[in-house]
Amino acid sequence: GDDSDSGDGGGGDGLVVGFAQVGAESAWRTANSTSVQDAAAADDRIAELKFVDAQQDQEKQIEAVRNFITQQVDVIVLAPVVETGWTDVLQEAADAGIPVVLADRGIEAADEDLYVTRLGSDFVAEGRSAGEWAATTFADDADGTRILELQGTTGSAPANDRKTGFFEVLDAEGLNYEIVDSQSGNFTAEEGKSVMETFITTHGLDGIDLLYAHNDEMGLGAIQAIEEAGFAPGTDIQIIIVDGSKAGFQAGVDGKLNYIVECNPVFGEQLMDVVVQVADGESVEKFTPVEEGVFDATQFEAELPNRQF
Amino acid sequence: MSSYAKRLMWPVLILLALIVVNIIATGVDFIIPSVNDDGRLGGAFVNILRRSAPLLLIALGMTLVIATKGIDLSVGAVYAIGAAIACQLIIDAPDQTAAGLVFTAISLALVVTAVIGAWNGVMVAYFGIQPIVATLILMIAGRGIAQLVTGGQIPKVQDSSPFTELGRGAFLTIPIPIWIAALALTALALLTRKTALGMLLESVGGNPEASRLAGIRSKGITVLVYLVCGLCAGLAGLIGAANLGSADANNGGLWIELDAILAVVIGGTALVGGRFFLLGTAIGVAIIGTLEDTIINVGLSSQWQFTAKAVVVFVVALLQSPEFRAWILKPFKRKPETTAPAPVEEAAK
Amino acid sequence: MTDAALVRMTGIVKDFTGVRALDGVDFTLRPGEIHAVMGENGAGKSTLIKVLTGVHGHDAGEILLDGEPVRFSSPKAAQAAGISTVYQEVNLTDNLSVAENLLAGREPRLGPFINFRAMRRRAKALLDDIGIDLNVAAPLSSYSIAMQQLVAIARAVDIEAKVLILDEPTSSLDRDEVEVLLGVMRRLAGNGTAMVFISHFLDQVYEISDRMTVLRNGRLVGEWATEDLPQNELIGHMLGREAAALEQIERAASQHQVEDEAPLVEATGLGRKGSIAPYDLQIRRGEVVGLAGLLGSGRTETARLIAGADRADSGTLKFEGKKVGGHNPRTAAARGIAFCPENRKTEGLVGDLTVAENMILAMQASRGWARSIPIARRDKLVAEFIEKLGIRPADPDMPVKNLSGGNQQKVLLARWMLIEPKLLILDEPTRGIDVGAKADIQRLVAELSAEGMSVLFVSAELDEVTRLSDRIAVLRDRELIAVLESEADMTSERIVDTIVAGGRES
Amino acid sequence: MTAQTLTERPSRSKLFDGLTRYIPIGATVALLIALYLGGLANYRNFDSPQVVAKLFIDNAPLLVIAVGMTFVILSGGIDLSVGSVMAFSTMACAWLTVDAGVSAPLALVLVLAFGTAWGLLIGAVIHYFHVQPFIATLVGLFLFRGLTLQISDTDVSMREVGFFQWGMTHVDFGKIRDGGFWLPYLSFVAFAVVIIAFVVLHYTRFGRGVYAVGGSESSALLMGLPVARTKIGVYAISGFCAALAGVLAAFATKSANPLANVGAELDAIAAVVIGGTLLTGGAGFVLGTVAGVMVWGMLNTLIAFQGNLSSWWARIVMGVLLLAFILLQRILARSGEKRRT
Ligand SMILES: Nc1ncnc2c1ncn2[C@@H]1O[C@H](COP(=O)(O)OP(=O)(O)OP(=O)(O)O)[C@@H](O)[C@H]1O
Ligand SMILES: Nc1ncnc2c1ncn2[C@@H]1O[C@H](COP(=O)(O)OP(=O)(O)OP(=O)(O)O)[C@@H](O)[C@H]1O
Ligand SMILES: [Mg+2]
Ligand SMILES: [Mg+2]
Repeated sequence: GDDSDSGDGGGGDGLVVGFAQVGAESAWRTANSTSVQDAAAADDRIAELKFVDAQQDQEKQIEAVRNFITQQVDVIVLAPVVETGWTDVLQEAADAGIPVVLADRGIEAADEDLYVTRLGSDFVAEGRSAGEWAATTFADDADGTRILELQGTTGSAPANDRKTGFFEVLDAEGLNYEIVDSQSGNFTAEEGKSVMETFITTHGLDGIDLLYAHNDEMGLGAIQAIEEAGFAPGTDIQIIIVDGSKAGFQAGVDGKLNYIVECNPVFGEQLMDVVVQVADGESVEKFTPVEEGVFDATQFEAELPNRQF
Repeated sequence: MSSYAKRLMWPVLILLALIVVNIIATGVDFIIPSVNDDGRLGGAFVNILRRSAPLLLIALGMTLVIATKGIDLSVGAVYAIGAAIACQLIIDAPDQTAAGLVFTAISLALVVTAVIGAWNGVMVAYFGIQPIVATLILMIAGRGIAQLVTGGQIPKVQDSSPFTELGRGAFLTIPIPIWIAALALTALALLTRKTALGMLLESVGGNPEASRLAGIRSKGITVLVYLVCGLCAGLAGLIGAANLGSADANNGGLWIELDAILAVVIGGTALVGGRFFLLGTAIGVAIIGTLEDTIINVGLSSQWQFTAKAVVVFVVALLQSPEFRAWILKPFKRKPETTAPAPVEEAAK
Repeated sequence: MTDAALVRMTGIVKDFTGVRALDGVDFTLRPGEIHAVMGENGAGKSTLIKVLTGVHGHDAGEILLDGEPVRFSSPKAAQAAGISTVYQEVNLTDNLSVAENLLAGREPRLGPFINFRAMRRRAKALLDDIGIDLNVAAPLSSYSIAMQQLVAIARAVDIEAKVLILDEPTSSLDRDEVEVLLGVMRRLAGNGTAMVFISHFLDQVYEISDRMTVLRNGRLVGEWATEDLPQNELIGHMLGREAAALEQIERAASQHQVEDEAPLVEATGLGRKGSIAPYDLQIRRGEVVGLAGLLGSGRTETARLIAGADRADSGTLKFEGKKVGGHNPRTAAARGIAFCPENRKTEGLVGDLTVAENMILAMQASRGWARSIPIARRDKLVAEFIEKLGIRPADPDMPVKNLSGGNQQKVLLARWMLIEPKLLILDEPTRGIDVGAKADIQRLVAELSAEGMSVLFVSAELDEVTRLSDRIAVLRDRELIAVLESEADMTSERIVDTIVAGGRES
Repeated sequence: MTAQTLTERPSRSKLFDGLTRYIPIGATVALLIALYLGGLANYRNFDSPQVVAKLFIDNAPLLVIAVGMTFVILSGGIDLSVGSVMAFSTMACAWLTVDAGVSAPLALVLVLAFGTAWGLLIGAVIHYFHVQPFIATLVGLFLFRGLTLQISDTDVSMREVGFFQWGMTHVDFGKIRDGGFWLPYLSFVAFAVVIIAFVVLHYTRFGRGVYAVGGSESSALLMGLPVARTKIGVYAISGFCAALAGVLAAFATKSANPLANVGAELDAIAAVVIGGTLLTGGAGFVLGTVAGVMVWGMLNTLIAFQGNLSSWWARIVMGVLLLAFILLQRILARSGEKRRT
């Protein structure tokens, strides 16, 4: 840094930021971590980013936050594994005078006072976007829309919210639909593929209109299974995926899927700006949405080069 | 031989029961193989077998390790490492369809996983570290290594690469993974039963000190067994990766060690070492594979997955217990002389 | 008679899978008597005890204790009813201390908590009582199997019981310890405790017992008052053949001369810190060298160094004139050194493997895993040794853990005879073996050495050592103090004198 | 010859006889201190006592399940169900208090009773039906994860239940700024569990029976020890501890999450084994387990203080540290054994 900033931590120039990440459970998450770490390294307002991977365990994450408090970092960034259970540790951070920024997922409304702002995606909204496209696409499907769903990890927030948002819209739009089957593929290609294989042998694909996969990986696995069963994904069955990785878009360009709801992990720079604002005591909005889009078949080709993960 | 058959009876019956449930739920198509357009054998049961191939490979290696009184928790991580190395090498190359490249990638992945397995064996045999701890180290670090290889990405191999044949291809209409698993089963069965390896393994597992005094190279054998287990895990990883055309360092083979151990035990091999049953392990794997499909086929939601698995495992475990069978049948026996399931003194300790 | 019986077992039948171990056995124990149960290895003695004490359930028959029908569900229940037992194999937990083993389950307590001080005191007193002096706080595993056996006896004696059962309690004891034990038994008998005594040492049995029940092949042969049954008749009943076996024992004494050949084994200054002081020992071709000494005098350690089971940290070992480097059990076996360890359960057999597999284990190990022994050859060899050693049941596919103790010992012996070693090291090979089989083994040793095999022979029975050995090395305090060579020196008395004298000198 | 001279044992050092079994735990503690000193030398603020106190705040539930696991492992068994039972207990607390309207103390009692009952059941299955512990408890691992998800597939908050505020109440030992530290009540619960376990294992017949059964089950049976009671007892204790850990987790976060504590059983086993307990049973100490849990926590703390490791390097470093730790422990223990003979 060229000029000395507020540095109350003890003379170092720049902020010390602690980032308690969920884990490294998916490509999306790794892209997110990399983005944040790279942004921090590139940003000379940030002296050091303390990064802890909690391996999807809330207890480990709480432990990480407590470690940040003991280390007296300037700002804590938390990507909560789950929504509830943060009261005490965030209170401790508040008592120690360390502001907290939430990244990605949110926490329960009652704890709103304990963090400064949240930057991230809205999974319910993602589900809704997917649902809206499905509702319009199949609006005049006379014999009812038959849907297969590949859920994320049972019990996880994205899985729950993407499901809720999706069917909320279908119901609201009054679409005549039927859930033929809905199983968890644990957000992985491996299980996505094997569940899809079983769907195909159990239900057949004839008459199935739509596959809704809660993330890329499962969707890509399912596409494999569909191809191997001798069907054309994207044509014989319409496919929606959430996330929008390079590989997902590539499949879109190849005509193997029909709609992508983006869930953008690359918000490192955006996050650093927020962190600095928070550290400087500037007032910020309670929720800053990450820039995200939705893409249909016409946009895949153009968007592919912009993909970063 | 008859005791062998007896040990296998209950697992086989459970497997048949599961198959019957599936047939009732989805019709006889479940069991009858169909021929796909591309000449490959398909159908529900063939798919189950194909998908179970990686688990079978790992479970086979695990059987040998368990026979020596050991356990290998690192197989899931090794699976990921094998997959990561092969896929990363392939996508880094300019021409992913080159057969030579694929061969190199596969060989290198197998060599590395074998070395990792041998490392586990050395820790156990030469450093005297408890197997569960020795392999826990790689269970933790292994996925890190796999991620390091892939740089945290999920490398995706082009569909046109011959590598994917390993998971998707077929030979004489039978899917390649089934071939590999069957070959591994046969090879290991021959290796252990046609040579003295099996007996020496059981000896080392049954009484290490007595084996040492009998002049058996127990350390060498232990290392060999872990090496084979690592190799099997690596091969499983390759099949898994080839099937998907990608390597997921984080989730590839996640918790597969538990399923593998489960299969081994369902197959009649005791965790305290000694006698082992490779064929039993294969049946155990088939049960686990079929079970996952059964849940979907009978229309249970995914929340039921765990519960159903628990129930089936519990039933298998109980049926395999002679004491339980005696206890359950007691009310039906009229003999006045019968005893309660008397505490048997030969508690296998 | 009926009213006088403390324990009455009638028509006991016990089936194991494939084997009928007891077939309609009757057994009566009267108050205050010492009752010996006799029989060959595998006759069913231990099984009878285990049925009585609730380790096994029985398939038919009845057990009366004090006239009441009983059926114990576990040894604990039997103990509670006043039956205290020392089972054949040492059944203690060697991870616990001596004191804890002695008093497990009956630890003196203060409120709910164990009073360790009192426990140690009581343990000490108990051991003093049978004349041994151990560090009661040390883990049991630091003591030899003989010590462990004494601890097990002390434990059983401490349980105030109506009935005390001792299943081969003396198999690894020295004669002096045996004397102490017999003294304790007499004292208990005087106090009215009834005892069941199982032993293959006929003199002990005759010295102490009032009555005998003889079993053969799981069937009752009969019951006699000890004074009514001369020794050779007893053997006749046990073996089912006439007193022929007795003669065999007499003939077992070694008859051959050792040529003045170059030594096969030459240990100079061989030792291991904390285990055995450096010693010199030579074994010539075809010679039987006995190791004599008291418990814990270091016989096992001496043998283990030569066998390569432990690593020596001083001195050199020459075998066939060449210096031995990198000595371990495997290379030893390759050179032709076979070691039959004393503790067959933990160091000898692999319980889950079959009789045949246990037998060929060493042979297979020396061939390497890749070259398995052809089935036909293996079956022939195994059958040959089952026959030669009289292993029963003669089923090569039976898991070895299901064999009786004596038969297990024979399997272990067979393992090493199979590799036709140049030097056979036998550590307590006749422990727990019946008279007939003991004679067989002694004769075998004599024969083998006559054929040119050298034997290093360790046994707690001085008679056996003196009878078989060409030379005897005497140990005391973990130090080799003398080698007795001349015919005149080879008597039990001379050995004992040497030990006492050796102790004075050092 | 008199009876007294029967056993000619050279007088061996009684000191080492008594001490050898403390070598593994001694090595663990020494290395733990080394880790701490390493942290002190390298990181700012590592000297805050809160660094150590924190080990017992975040790891309190782990400590409790590890203590239960110690009993099971000492007896020669293993319990894989603890992670799931723990998650189930937390969820049951939430469900009972929030949805079913049961009063919190009653819910707590119900949950603990349930955990114990489960342990009794599985212990009985293991003992009487000779089902291998690994498999019997693996059933628990699947079953309770399933049941937890059946109750709720999203996280549930218990913040409205006043009772659960109790657990995190701070007890201050001086001001943090002046080098003080604080501990919540739930840490003291964990301490209490450790002390009770220590006393039970070392000073009661039941505890010694656990060691005996672990040393040799068949011998223990023949010695007339209550093997059935002991074996079933250890699983009941482990079940109770798992349920208690679940309750502590409820206190710690006042929320229940169906995917919580996946893999906790492995953490617990690792902590127990690092603490010097042999998986084959019969040898080890509860205090070793405490040290093991502290090592586990300390490694995580070091990685957090280092802070510049990517996810994968963090794992690799954790593995390497663990490896170094285990090898050192092994070497120390070996040289100790050498001195003994
Ligand atoms: N658990 C078991 N399973 C199967 N067979 C057994 C078992 N225990 C003992 N037997 C068989 O029962 C028979 C009697 O054995 P037992 O141990 O009673 O003999 P013993 O008279 O005590 O012999 P020894 O003098 O050698 O100790 C033997 O043939 C043995 O093989
Ligand atoms: N004073 C002692 N204190 C503790 N352990 C001892 C002592 N002396 C010997 N031991 C242990 O006892 C065991 C057996 O001792 P040793 O081998 O010397 O006996 P031995 O002469 O072979 O007698 P036997 O074979 O009849 O038991 C060894 O493991 C040794 O470590
Ligand atoms: Mg016997
Ligand atoms: Mg000895």
